[in-house]
Amino acid sequence: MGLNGGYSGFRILREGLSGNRGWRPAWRDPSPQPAYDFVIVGGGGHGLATAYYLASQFGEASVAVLEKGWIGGGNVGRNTTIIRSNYLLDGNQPFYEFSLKLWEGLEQDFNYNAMVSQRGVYNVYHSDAQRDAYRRRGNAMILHGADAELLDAAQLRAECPFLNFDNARLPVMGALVQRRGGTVRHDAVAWGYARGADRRGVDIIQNCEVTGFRIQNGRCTGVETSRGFIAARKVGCAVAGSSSRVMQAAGMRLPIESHVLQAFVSEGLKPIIPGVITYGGGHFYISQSDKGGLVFGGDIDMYNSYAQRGNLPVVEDVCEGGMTLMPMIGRARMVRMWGGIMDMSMDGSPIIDRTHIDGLYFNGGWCYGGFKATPASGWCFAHLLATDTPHETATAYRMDRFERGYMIDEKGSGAQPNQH
Amino acid sequence: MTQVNRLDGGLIDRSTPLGFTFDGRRYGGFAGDTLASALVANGVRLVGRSFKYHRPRGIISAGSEEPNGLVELRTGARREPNSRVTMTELHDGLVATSQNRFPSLGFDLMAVNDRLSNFLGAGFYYKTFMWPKAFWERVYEPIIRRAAGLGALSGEDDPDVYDRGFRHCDLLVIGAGPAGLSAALTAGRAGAEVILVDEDFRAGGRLLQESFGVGGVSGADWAATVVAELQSLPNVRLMPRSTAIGVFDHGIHAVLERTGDHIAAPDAGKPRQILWRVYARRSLLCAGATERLIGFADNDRPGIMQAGAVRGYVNRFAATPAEHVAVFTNNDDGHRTATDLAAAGVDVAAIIDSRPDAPKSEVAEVFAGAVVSGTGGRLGIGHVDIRLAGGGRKHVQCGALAVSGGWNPNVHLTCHHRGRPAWQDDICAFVPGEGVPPGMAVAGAARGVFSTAGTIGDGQAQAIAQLAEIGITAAADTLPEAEDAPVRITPLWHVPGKKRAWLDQQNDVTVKDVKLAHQENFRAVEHLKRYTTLGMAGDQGRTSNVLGLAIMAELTGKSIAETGTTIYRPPYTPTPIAAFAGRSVGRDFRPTRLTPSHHWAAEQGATFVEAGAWLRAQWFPREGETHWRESVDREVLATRDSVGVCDVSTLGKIDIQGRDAGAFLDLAYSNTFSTLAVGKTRYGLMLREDGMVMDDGTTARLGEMHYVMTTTTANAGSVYRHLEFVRQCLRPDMDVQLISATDSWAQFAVAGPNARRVLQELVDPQHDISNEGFPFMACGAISVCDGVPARLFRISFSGELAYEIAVPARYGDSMIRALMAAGEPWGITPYGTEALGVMRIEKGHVTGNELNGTITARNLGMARMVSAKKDSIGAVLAGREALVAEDGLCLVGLEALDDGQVIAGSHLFDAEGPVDAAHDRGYVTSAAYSPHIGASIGLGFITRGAERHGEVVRALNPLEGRSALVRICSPHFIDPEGERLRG
Amino acid sequence: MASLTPTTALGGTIPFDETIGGNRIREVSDAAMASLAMLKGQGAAFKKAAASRLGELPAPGHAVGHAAGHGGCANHASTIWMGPDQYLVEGIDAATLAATFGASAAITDQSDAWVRFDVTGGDVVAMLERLSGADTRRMQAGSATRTAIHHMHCVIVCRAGGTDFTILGPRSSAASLHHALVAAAASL
Amino acid sequence: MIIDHPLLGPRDSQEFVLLGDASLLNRPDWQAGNAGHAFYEYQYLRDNPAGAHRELWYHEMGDRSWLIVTRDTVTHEVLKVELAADVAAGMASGRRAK
Repeated sequence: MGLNGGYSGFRILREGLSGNRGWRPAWRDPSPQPAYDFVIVGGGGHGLATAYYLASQFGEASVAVLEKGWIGGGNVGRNTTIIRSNYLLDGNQPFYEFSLKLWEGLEQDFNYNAMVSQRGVYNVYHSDAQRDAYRRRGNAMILHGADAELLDAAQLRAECPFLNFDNARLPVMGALVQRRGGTVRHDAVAWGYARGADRRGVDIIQNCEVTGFRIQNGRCTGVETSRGFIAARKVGCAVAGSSSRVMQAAGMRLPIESHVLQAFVSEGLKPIIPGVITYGGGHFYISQSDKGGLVFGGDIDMYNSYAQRGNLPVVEDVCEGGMTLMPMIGRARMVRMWGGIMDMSMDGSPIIDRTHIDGLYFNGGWCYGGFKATPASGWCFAHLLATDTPHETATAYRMDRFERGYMIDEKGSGAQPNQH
Repeated sequence: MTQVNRLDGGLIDRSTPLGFTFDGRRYGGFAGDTLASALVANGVRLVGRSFKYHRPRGIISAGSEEPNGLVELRTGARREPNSRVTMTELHDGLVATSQNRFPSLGFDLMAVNDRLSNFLGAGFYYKTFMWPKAFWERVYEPIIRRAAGLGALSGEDDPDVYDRGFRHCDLLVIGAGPAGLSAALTAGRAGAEVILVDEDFRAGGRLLQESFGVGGVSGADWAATVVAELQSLPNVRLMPRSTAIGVFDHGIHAVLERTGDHIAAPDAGKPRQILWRVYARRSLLCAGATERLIGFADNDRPGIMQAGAVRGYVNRFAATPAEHVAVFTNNDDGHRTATDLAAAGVDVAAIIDSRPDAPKSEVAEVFAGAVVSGTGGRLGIGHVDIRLAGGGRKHVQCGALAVSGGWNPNVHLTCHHRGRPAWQDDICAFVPGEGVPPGMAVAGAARGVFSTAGTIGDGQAQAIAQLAEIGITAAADTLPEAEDAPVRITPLWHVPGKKRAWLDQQNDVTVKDVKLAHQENFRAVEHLKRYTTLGMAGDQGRTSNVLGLAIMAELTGKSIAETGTTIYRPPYTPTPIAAFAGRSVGRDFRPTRLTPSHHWAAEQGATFVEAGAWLRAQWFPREGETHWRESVDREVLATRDSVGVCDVSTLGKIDIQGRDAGAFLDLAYSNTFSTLAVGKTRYGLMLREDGMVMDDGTTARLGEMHYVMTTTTANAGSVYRHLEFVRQCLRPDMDVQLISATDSWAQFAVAGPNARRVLQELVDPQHDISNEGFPFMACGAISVCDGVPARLFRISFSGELAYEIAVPARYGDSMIRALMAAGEPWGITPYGTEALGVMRIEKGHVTGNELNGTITARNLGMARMVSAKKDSIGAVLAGREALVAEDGLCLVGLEALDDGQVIAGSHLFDAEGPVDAAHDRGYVTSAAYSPHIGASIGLGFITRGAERHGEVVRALNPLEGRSALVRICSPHFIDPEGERLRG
Repeated sequence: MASLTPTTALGGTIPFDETIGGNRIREVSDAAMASLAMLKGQGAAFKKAAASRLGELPAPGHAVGHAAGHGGCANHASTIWMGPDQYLVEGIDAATLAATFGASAAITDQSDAWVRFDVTGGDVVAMLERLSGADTRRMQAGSATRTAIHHMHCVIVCRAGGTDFTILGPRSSAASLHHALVAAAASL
Repeated sequence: MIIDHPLLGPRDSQEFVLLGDASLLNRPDWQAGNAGHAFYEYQYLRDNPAGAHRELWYHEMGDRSWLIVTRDTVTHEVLKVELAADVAAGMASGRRAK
C-alpha cells in the first residue's frame, strides 16, 4: 500500500497542514453481497483477525464479517489488554507463543499502531509450592521457545519496590516474569484488523445479526441474517461470549458456560506501575495504560450471565487483593467498572475445530484469555477454514477432547467453568 | 490575601475563618466553603491544565461533575491526585497543589502541544510511531507515557483505614434536593425505614444555590426545617457526605460515605471512608440535573462556567467569579443567573441569548438571537466576541462567562443495569428510559421535572407510589408554594466556526475531533467515544457526552434519539480503590487460623509458615543452628531415631453419622468403607466426577453408624461442600448427617520408635495401646491424663511407628506441654511442616504438589483402589481413552546422583537424547534433602514410570540454568515393606 | 500423671472482657455446645426426645431457650437452628443429649468448635452494621442467623433486641474474629 | 445479588458458593451400556441458556443447604428458589414410580 491512504508520521504532517481533510474512512460500510466464499460470524477481534488473515495469508478474496452491532464491541472492546504466553501445557503454550510473536510484528503488518507494549508480566508467588508450580511452568515456556525468568524476593523488590513485602497476609516471595508480555491498546486491534481486512477486499457488515444457519442434508450453505440470507461456502463462528446461543441455532450443545468478568480503570495518573502484575495470593492483576489509567481486574463473578455487568462482591474481592499486594493504590480513584461475557469452557482452554456439520466451523471457549490470543486465533481459524486442517499450534483445541479425556486444564480445576 | 470576590450573605460561617494553600500560596476562606468556592472568592481562576494540549483550565461547575478543577490534595502518603475542588470541603490548613504542568501552572512548557494540535487530533497515535519498529518501546512510548495522567500517586502505602458497612431499608432516597427531601419526609412520616443519602455536606441541593423561596421562606431554610423533622424520626437515617455510586442486582446499592475527608486526617482507628452496602426494598433517584455548556471557539478559558454554578457560588457561597460577568444561554436559566448576579451587586456585562425570542431583562442588555463566536484573554477569559442576530459583531469585556446550554437529568444510576435513557424533545435532554433497575423510581429533575414546585410534588408522589408497591401507605401532604416556571429552551449545541470548540475539557476533545471521527467512519457512539476519548475522563462524560453525540447526530443526519448514548457504568463518581477493600487488607486480607499449640510453638521460637488459611510451625530452630536445613535435618533424624511430635490439627475432620454412613462413603470414595470394621482406620481416595483425584486421607470407623473422615488441610472446605452435594443432591434418600469437627480437636502426630512409650505416659491405664491391643490402623475413643476424653489413631504419615492423638481443642496447649514433658526421657523433638514434608517424601505419600487436579488414581499407581464392583464418583470418566493410556504418567521416586540436587518444577528427559518440548517425559513435583538417605530426593511423574525403576534420567531446570541426573526408584524410600509402621 | 488445663479460644486462661466506647465484648469459654441432627425416618422419636429435654424446637432463623423457668434465649441456654433438621444446643453436654435422643439423632460435641463472644451495649447494632450483612437492626430476642463476618463463617444470636448479641465463630479463627470485633467497636 | 432462601428469606449471594447447572442432579446410571457417553454429557455439556437457568447454589456461610435457583441470565432476576434435597428426593421418588 502506498503512502496515499497508508498511515505514517509523514502522512500526519501532510494532513495536518491541509486541515486533515484527506483522511478516509478506516473501513467501508458495504451492503452484504448475496454470497461469499467465507462468512465469519462475529465482528470482534477474533472474527476480524480471521478475515484479515484469510485475505492476507491465504489469498481469499470473497470474505464477509457479519457483526450484529458495531465492530470491536465484544470482548476485544472490554478487556484488560494483556498479552503473554506464560502457559504450562503442551496444548496451549505453542499457540500462545505463536500469538505473542504475531503481536510483535502486528503493527507493521497491518499498518496501525496498536501500541503493543512489552513491559513484562509478573506473576507473584507466595509459597514454596506456588514457586515450584511456577518453576515447572517457566521451564515449560522455555522448552517451547518462550522467555521466562524466576525472580526471588530481592530481585522483585528491585523492580517493584511498592509491593507489600513486609505486611501482606501471604508473603511476597518472588515472581515468574515474562519480559515479552505486556499490553496492547485493545480497541486499536479491532480497528487495525478491520482496516487491514477492508483494504484487502473483505466486506465488514455492521448491524447485521445472524439469526440462523441454513443447513441442507448435513451441510451449512449460509446464514439467515437480519439483512436477509447470505450464502457461503464455509461459515466460521467467532462469537465468544455468545457461542452457546449462536451454535444452538445449529442444534449444538457446547462444553461452555457464559460468565461475566469485570474489569476496572482508575483516573489518569502519572506512570507508577512498570508492567503487568498478577497477585498469586488472591484475585488481582493490574497494569497502567498509556493514558495513565490503572487497568485492573480479578476473578469472574461465578454465576452464568449474559448481562455484561457484575456485582459488588467481586469488586471488593479484587480491591482487597490489590490493596494487600500494593497498598499505594488506595487513594487512586476508580472511574469505571464494566463486565464482559466470557465463554468459560470446561477445561479453561479454547476450541478451534470443525463441527459435525460440513461447512460450519467453530472458534470459542476463550475464557478470559481471548484477547492475547487474537492474532493466533485469527490465523489458526483462517488456516482451518482455508485448508480444512488445524494449524500446527492449535491441534489440541478439538471439540471431542472431553469425551476422550484429552483435557487442557492449566489450573487443574476440572469440569467447573467458574473455577478456571 | 483578601477574598476579592467575596460578596455579602451566603450560607458560609464567617465566624469560622479557615486558612489553606494552593500551589504554596496562602488563602483564606470560611467554614461552609468548598475549596472551589474559596478559590473563586479569592479570585483564583486558573486551577489546572488539560490532559493533551495543556490548555489553562478553570473551575466550570459547583458539583461532582467537575472536569477541570482537579488538584493534588494533602501531602505525603495522604496525597490524593485528581481531587475535585468542587467536592472538597474546606478545612483549616488544607493543602492543594495543581497538576500536569511544568514548571508552573502559569507557565507550562508542555503547552507547546497546543500549537501542534493540527497534528495531534483524534487517534493520531494510531497512525504513526510504527517505524522503525524498535522505536515504539524505546523512544515514542516513553515520551507518551511521561505525558500520561494528570495527578501523581505518592507511591507510599495509604495510611488510612476504610470500613465497610451494611444497612437495610424500605426506601433509599438518593439525593437531598427538593425532590429527595420531599420524598424522604413523605416516607418518614409514613413510618417506613428510610435512608436519605446526599453527596453534599449540607442537604438542600439546588435549593442552597437558588435565590427563590419555598413556602414563604428561603429554599435553604425550608430544607433546614425538613432536615430537622427527618432527624427527629427514628425510622429515618440521613447520610450526608454520602454518594450512591452504584446500583447492583436486587436492590443492593453501594454508598460511599466520606467520614474523614472534611478534616485534615481521621482520628486513630476511625475510618476515612465507609463503603455501605445498602439493601433497599425500593429506591428513589432524586439526583437532580447537570447543566450543559455550549461548544464555541475557545470556550475552555478559565472563567467560563455553567450559569447555574455561577448562581451557586453567588447565592450559597457569597463568591462571584468576577466583577463583570457575561451570560450566554439558549434557555431562560441564563437569565436567572443574570438576575442573581445583579441582586448581589455584580455587573452583568451582557446577556447573549441565542433565541430570537429571548425575554427582556431588567439587569443587562440582552442580545437576542446572538451567539458567542469566540473569547480572548490570557490564562483566563478577558472578553467575548458576539455575533449578533443581524450578523454584526460585538466585543464585550468580562472576567467570567456564565453559559447555559440546558440541563441534563442525572440519569446515570438508572443505566447501571445497562438501561438506555430516552430523548425528550421539549427539554432537549435524555430522561430515564428502558431498563431502569427493578425497584428504582426517579423523581424531580433527574427525570426532567425542573421547576421547584414540580420537583417537590414529584418527590412526594413517587415516594407514595414506591411505598405502595411494598404495602406501605403514605399520605400526601399539602405542598409548599414554590416557583413553577416552564422549561423554555431552543437547542444550540455548538456555534459553527473554524477554531476549536471544546466538548470534553479534561481530555481535550473538540468539535473538530468529532468531525474527524465521522469522516473516518467512527460513527457509532461507542466508536466515537473510543476513538476520540470523548467522555472517558474523570467525569465519564457528564459534561460532554450529550454535546458530542448531538454533533455526531448533526453530521450523520440522524436524530439524537437514533444516535443514542454510550453506557453509564458505576461508580457514579470516582471512588478510592481502598474504599472497596475496607478492612480486608494487609495482614487482615483473610482471617488467620491458629493451631491449638500456636502459643506454645511461638514460645519455642518456631518459624511459622502460611498453610492456606493456617499459620503452622515450619521448623523449631535451636541454639546455634544457623541454617533452616540444620533444624529440619535434626527434626527428621530425631523422629526417625526416637520420637517426634507435630501439631496436625489443621487436617480437615468431618463427623459422618447415620445408618447409611458406610454406603455414603462407598459412593464418595473410590474404595470401599462399608466393610471397614469398627475401631479401624482406612486410607481413602476421593475422585472428582471427571476421574481426577480430588483429595485423600484416612477415615476411621468409631461406631456402627459413626465415621470420622480426615481431609487434607487445603481441601477441608471443598470436600465438606462436595459431601453435602452428594448427600443433598445425589442421595437425599440416605440416612446420613455431616458436621465439621476440624476446630473441635487438637490433634498431634507422635511418631518414631519411642512413640508408644511416650503415649503410655499419658493415656489412662484402662486403655491398652500395646502393639497387639492397638495395632497399625487401629482407632478408638480413649481418655488421657485422668479422664480427659481423647481419640487415638494409629496412622503414620512419616512411615514410623506413629499415632495421632486428639484431645478437645481447649486442652491443646496443655497437651503439647504434657507430651513434651512425657517424652523428655526419649528426647522427644517437636517438628514442623518442613520435616513433615521431608518424611512424607521419604515415605512416598502424596500431597497437593502431586494432587494438582490433573492426576488420576492410575497416575498414582492406585488404579486398583478404584473399585469396579460399586458405583463411586469419578470411576466411569476415569476410564476415558486418554486417562488409561499405556504411556501415561506414573508417580516415581527420584534420587539425585553424585551430590546433585532434585529441584521441584524441573522437567524430566531421557538421559541421552534431545531436550525440547517434544521429548518432555514428565516433571518433578516435590523435592527435599533426605538426611536419612543422605541425598537429595524427590517425587515426580514420568511416562511409563512403573517400568523404569533404576533408570537414570535428566532433570532439567533451564529457568535457573540447572540440570541434574536422577535415578528413578520406588516412591517409598523408607521401609517399603512397612515394618516400622507395624512395630 | 500430668493433668491438662483448658485455655480459652483466644489462648488465655481468663476470658477476654473489654468495653470499647459503648460496647462490651466478652469472650465466653465455658459453655457446653453440641450439634443435634435428626436421623432419617426418626422424626417421631426425635420430636419426642426433643420435647422432653428441650421443649419447643426453633424455627429456621431462630433460637429458643430450653432451660425451664427462663423465657426466650436470653439465658444463653438455647437451641439454635443451624440447618434443616440440624440444631446447635447450648448448655447441655453431648453425652446427656445422646442419652436422651438415642438412635434418633446424630450428636457431636461442639464445645470446642467455636469461639463465642457476647457483645452488649447501646451501640451494638452500629458495630454489627460494620461487620455483617445480617439485618441486626431488626433482630429481636430469639433471632439467630448464620452469616459471614470478614470472610469467617459465624452465627449471630440476638439475646435482646438492639443491645445483647452472641457471636459464634470458628475457634481456630478466634484471634481474627476478635480483631474484627474490636476494630469495629473502635471505629464508631 | 439476593437469593431468597426458601427457609431463611432474602440472603446476600456473597454467602453462597455456586456450582453450576442444576442438571448435575441427574447423575447417570454407572451400569448403563452407554455410561461413558452419558457421564461425558452429564459432566461437560451445558445448555447455557440466555434466559431462565436452573443452577446449584450452596449456602456455605449459612445453613449449608444446596439450593436450586432459577435465575434469568440476562436480567439476573431470580424466578424461583428450591431446596435441592427436596427436588432430588422428588426426582428419586419419580424414578421409583416408573
